Amino acid sequence: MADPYRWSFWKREFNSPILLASGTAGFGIELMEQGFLEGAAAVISKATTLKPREGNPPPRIIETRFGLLNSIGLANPGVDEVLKILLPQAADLPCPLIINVAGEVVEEFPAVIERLEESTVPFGYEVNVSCPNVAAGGIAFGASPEIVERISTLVKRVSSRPFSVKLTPNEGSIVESAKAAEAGGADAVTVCNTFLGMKVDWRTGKALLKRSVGGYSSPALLPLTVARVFKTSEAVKIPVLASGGVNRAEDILELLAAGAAMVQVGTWLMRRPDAAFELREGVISLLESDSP
Amino acid sequence: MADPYRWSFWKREFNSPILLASGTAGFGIELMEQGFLEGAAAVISKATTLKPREGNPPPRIIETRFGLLNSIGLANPGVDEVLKILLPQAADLPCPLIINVAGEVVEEFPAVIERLEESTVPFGYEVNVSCPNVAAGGIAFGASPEIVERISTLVKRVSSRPFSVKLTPNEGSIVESAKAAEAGGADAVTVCNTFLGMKVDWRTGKALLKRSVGGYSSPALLPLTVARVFKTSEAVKIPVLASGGVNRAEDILELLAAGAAMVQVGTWLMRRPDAAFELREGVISLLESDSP
Amino acid sequence: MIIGKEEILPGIFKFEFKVSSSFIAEAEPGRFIQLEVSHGPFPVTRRPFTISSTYGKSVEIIFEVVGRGTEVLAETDVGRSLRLLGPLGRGYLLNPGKWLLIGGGLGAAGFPGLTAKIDSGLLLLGAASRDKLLTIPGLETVAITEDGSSGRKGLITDLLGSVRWDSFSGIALCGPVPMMKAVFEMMPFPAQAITQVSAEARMGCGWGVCEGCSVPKAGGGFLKCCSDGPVFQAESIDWERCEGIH
Amino acid sequence: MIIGKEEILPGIFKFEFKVSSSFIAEAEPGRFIQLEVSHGPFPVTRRPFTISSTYGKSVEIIFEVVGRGTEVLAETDVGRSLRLLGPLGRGYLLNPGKWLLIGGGLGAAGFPGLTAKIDSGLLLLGAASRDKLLTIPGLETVAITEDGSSGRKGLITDLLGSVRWDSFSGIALCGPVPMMKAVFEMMPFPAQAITQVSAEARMGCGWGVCEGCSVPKAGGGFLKCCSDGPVFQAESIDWERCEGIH
Ligand SMILES: Cc1cc2nc3c(=O)[nH]c(=O)nc-3n(C[C@H](O)[C@H](O)[C@H](O)COP(=O)(O)OP(=O)(O)OC[C@H]3O[C@@H](n4cnc5c(N)ncnc54)[C@H](O)[C@@H]3O)c2cc1C
Ligand SMILES: Cc1cc2nc3c(=O)[nH]c(=O)nc-3n(C[C@H](O)[C@H](O)[C@H](O)COP(=O)(O)OP(=O)(O)OC[C@H]3O[C@@H](n4cnc5c(N)ncnc54)[C@H](O)[C@@H]3O)c2cc1C
Ligand SMILES: Cc1cc2nc3c(=O)[nH]c(=O)nc-3n(C[C@H](O)[C@H](O)[C@H](O)COP(=O)(O)O)c2cc1C
Ligand SMILES: Cc1cc2nc3c(=O)[nH]c(=O)nc-3n(C[C@H](O)[C@H](O)[C@H](O)COP(=O)(O)O)c2cc1C
Ligand code: FES
Ligand code: FES
Repeated sequence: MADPYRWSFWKREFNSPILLASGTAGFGIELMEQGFLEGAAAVISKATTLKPREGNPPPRIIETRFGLLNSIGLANPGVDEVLKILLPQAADLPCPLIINVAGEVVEEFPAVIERLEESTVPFGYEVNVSCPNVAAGGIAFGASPEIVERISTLVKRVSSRPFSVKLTPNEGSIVESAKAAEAGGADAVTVCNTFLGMKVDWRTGKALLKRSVGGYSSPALLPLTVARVFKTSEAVKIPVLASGGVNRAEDILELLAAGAAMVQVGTWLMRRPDAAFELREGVISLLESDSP
Repeated sequence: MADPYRWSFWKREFNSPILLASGTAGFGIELMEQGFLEGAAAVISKATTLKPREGNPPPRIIETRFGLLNSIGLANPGVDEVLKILLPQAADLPCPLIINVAGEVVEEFPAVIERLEESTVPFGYEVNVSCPNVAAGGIAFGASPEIVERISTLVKRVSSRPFSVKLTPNEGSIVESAKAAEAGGADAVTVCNTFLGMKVDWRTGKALLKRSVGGYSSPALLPLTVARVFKTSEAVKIPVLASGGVNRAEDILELLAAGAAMVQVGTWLMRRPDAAFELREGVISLLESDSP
Repeated sequence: MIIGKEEILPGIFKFEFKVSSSFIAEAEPGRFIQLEVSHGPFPVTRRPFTISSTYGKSVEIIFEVVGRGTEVLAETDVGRSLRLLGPLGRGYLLNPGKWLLIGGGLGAAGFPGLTAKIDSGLLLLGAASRDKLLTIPGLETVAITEDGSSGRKGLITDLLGSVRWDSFSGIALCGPVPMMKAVFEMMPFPAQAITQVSAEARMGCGWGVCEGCSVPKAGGGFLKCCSDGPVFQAESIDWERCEGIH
Repeated sequence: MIIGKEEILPGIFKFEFKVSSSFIAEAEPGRFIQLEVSHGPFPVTRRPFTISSTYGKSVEIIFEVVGRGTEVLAETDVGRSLRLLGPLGRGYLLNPGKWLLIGGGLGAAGFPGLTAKIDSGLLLLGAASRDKLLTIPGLETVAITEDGSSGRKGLITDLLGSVRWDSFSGIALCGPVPMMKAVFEMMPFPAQAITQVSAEARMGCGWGVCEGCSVPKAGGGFLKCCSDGPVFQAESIDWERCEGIH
């Protein structure tokens, strides 16, 4: 029996509101091989950069009492390898693939996307402005609305496909950055990346992540995402893609109610590779139980 | 048996690293009456403003799955009443009292503190720049390093006592704001106030707090505080007073290891009015078990 | 420590705790306790419950399972110790003579203790169905249920027409906000003036410091449910602004 | 489903799970499973455990309680079902002949399954004390403990002097990083070239997507413990950069 529930963004309709978040689904290939992409509207790839990046020294993953710290450092084989090896394999995915793009300087974003335009595989892009702007002493691009607008404008110029700008909650104003992304021509904003976090062993005084601070994710952060989705979706007309803290169907419905067009699942996917299927089932059955 | 452990800030030595956070201890009077101030180095009062404030409409407190949302709206009787009624009662506290000060415009901060200088009771002040700057369309004072520095300079001018600037994690850069506070003459920074959060009932689409968004606190946020304390304490020389996510003795030791001079306990105090006593005992016994 | 536990109606529990004699001395009708329902950190805050009655060195509460906190509490077994703060807040101002008690649903949970302190009284008791209808011993009772499964069928306001308001020296009103508002507004003025209500609000601390538990005050501003109340003169509350709080 | 549970040494448990026959078919020695230790959301990630051995339709793991995840797991009773992913990763490349197995502490947990697949072997087993010394049946074993409570007294490196390295066609090395590094560095070159190590790293996913489980690679860059390993040619690892990871 076909259910009547549909969600849409970027002129496409989906039977699920769930996107698989960047960095937790690879390029979807492993999940496809296991049959785990059912229930996912689209996969967002891990970060792709111009040059290969080996990533940060380990440990890169530390559990805290109520969440997870990661410091992957955008490890990826670089856009050449992505084009040569990964995108051809990803051509068979049963759902669209959005390529997440990162850079160390403003110009790297359009440069990577220009290269990605050579492939027919991507459905769109997600531009990660949460990473450090090397030219500005390591402050995130996303901290400055001017830089966010500039990156959006540059990406718009080279891209034939829609793109979302993935904002940071750690610096600047997420609402101002969302407006700047929209002004620069972005087709969506992703709200948002992980929160800066850290764990220290008090006995030794040492950080447990090799790089001291990292990105913190936890189901306990859901209310933070809800607030930011609510505020940005009030401020812009483009779709808001929610990211952060989802591990239940209720969480997805709450983020949609707060203004999200679609909802990403990240950390939870590492625990449950079949999360998209489970969560979509949960969403449908809650909607059914709620309808009169 | 006297234990050898001591913590100090503002030229005073304490047998506990614990401060009771603003808004969760009143003016310490109720806690004193119950004998619950043992273990607290100092009490930080609820926000004091120039005029009385009745606060936000209810509900003002909502529990989420893993934390607490509050939207008190700085309800307080105003500085006149504080001087007339509360400070005389608080003169008997067994520990120092720090007065937390809030305002709607920059000039309100020094104005309140000028009045508070009339009393001999305060040990120092905590200047809450996380509240909305009415003159700047509701963006928090703390979002702008220039405004933080300006407020610090104005407060320094009228205050004979040390003061801490309580920063916000929601807008701007907490490190830049900390540096600005130091440049303006602040004697400490408090890192930090609550994170913006929200809960929505997906069935009705309505926010559960009357004012939609509020401040979110949770033990699950400890890693966020640790990271911010680490980064600010690297950037400034004045003491960093940590606030956010503490409910165990280990949490206090972790924040001290990350760079805090003292550690505040807020939300947990509402659950355990004797938290200071319990946590201090826990800290001492961990330190004892750790020493060779 | 929990020394008694009984599911008196489906999903409605009576718990008995052992307490100190100073607790008993201060446990006036209408006051409440703050109970730490879990050992872990979630839910973060305590849960408030009206003192239902006291016997010797024990205190009873009656509560309904409505969410996570009460769920965890209902699963806690006899013999376990839970941290308990109280008695907190202000209870009923008691005066001699005959009292009228009006309770909706769990609002009547505090009436056993009140009954023990008044000379005589009449109880009007409303509930959704007999499954939700508390039994308050020692009082002449008129019951009404929305589905007619016990007593008359209808809302508690349907019972008010026949009330001889001037025969009472005190009135206690407790239940959901819309019910209290409706009852209060149907009362003649002199009855309003002798009515005390037991209010509910989401609480943070329970002991007056967090300003979380505000109840709209007649004439503007707010009262603190936990320390100005939870029992208030009905007239001191702004019933219009109470709408939609719970 | 957990069908067997035994505390084989203080704080060290053997768990047996019922699994599918396709699982058994793929359960080569050295591969691992990702186990969801709790039903609630914390700890957030799964926990990796080496497949110790398989029997019929069941798989065994041996683990030590070292933190929250293993604590929760140890408290889980027979009959409960836990979500289990696997077999994951790459196991040992097996070749015929005699093998030398060198295990430190829980590092030997995977040796029962390996023993079943090799022609013959010698096992060098080290542990802090007899309380931590696993028993691996079916192999000639030389044991050494740091406190001398079982076998010789000393570190596993003390056993290496008398090893006739050229008599083995394969070497398996597993244990804490400092132990593996020390053993590897004491080996003559030809032995290094036939040594496979089972590495450990903090894992996020366990199936190759998160890049969380990096192991320093000889010559620079990183290997993924979960999908490039966990069993690696010892020479492919940069042991210097491994220092202090665990
Ligand atoms: C002074 C006072 C006395 C009370 N006495 C009793 C009593 O004797 N028996 C009894 O069953 N209940 C009583 N309550 C209500 C009781 O405190 C709540 O039902 C309980 O806190 C709900 O906790 P929960 O975690 O199960 O629900 P949650 O999951 O937190 O919420 C479930 C629903 O319960 C309601 N609720 C939650 N907290 C409160 C609160 N503090 N006040 C009012 N409604 C709330 C909300 O409508 C919410 O949607 C009293 C409340 C107050 C303020
Ligand atoms: C491929 C692989 C196979 C493993 N096989 C076994 C096995 O057969 N038996 C066994 O007892 N253990 C095994 N481990 C280690 C086991 O996964 C950890 O001990 C476990 O995850 C700790 O979880 P915890 O929540 O109890 O500890 P935590 O509270 O998370 O940490 C406690 C301590 O354990 C260590 N630790 C935590 N996670 C890991 C990890 N992923 N790898 C290494 N050390 C870690 C750290 O030093 C930490 O300080 C294996 C690890 C890997 C990567
Ligand atoms: C291990 C890991 C790796 C991640 N890598 C990236 C990345 O490369 N690019 C990116 O934009 N976000 C990355 N993220 C952030 C997630 O995409 C997601 O926004 C965040 O984790 C919050 O969502 P969650 O709570 O569902 O995990 C990563 C997160 C994790 C946990
Ligand atoms: C109910 C409540 C009221 C608060 N009121 C104030 C306030 O008036 N001024 C202020 O600076 N911070 C206020 N805070 C923030 C706390 O002082 C503290 O910084 C924050 O809650 C994080 O610490 P915690 O996790 O220990 O609660 C309030 C917090 C809560 C929960
Ligand atoms: S609940 Fe904190 S003031 Fe009433
Ligand atoms: S654990 Fe995720 S890639 Fe290895």
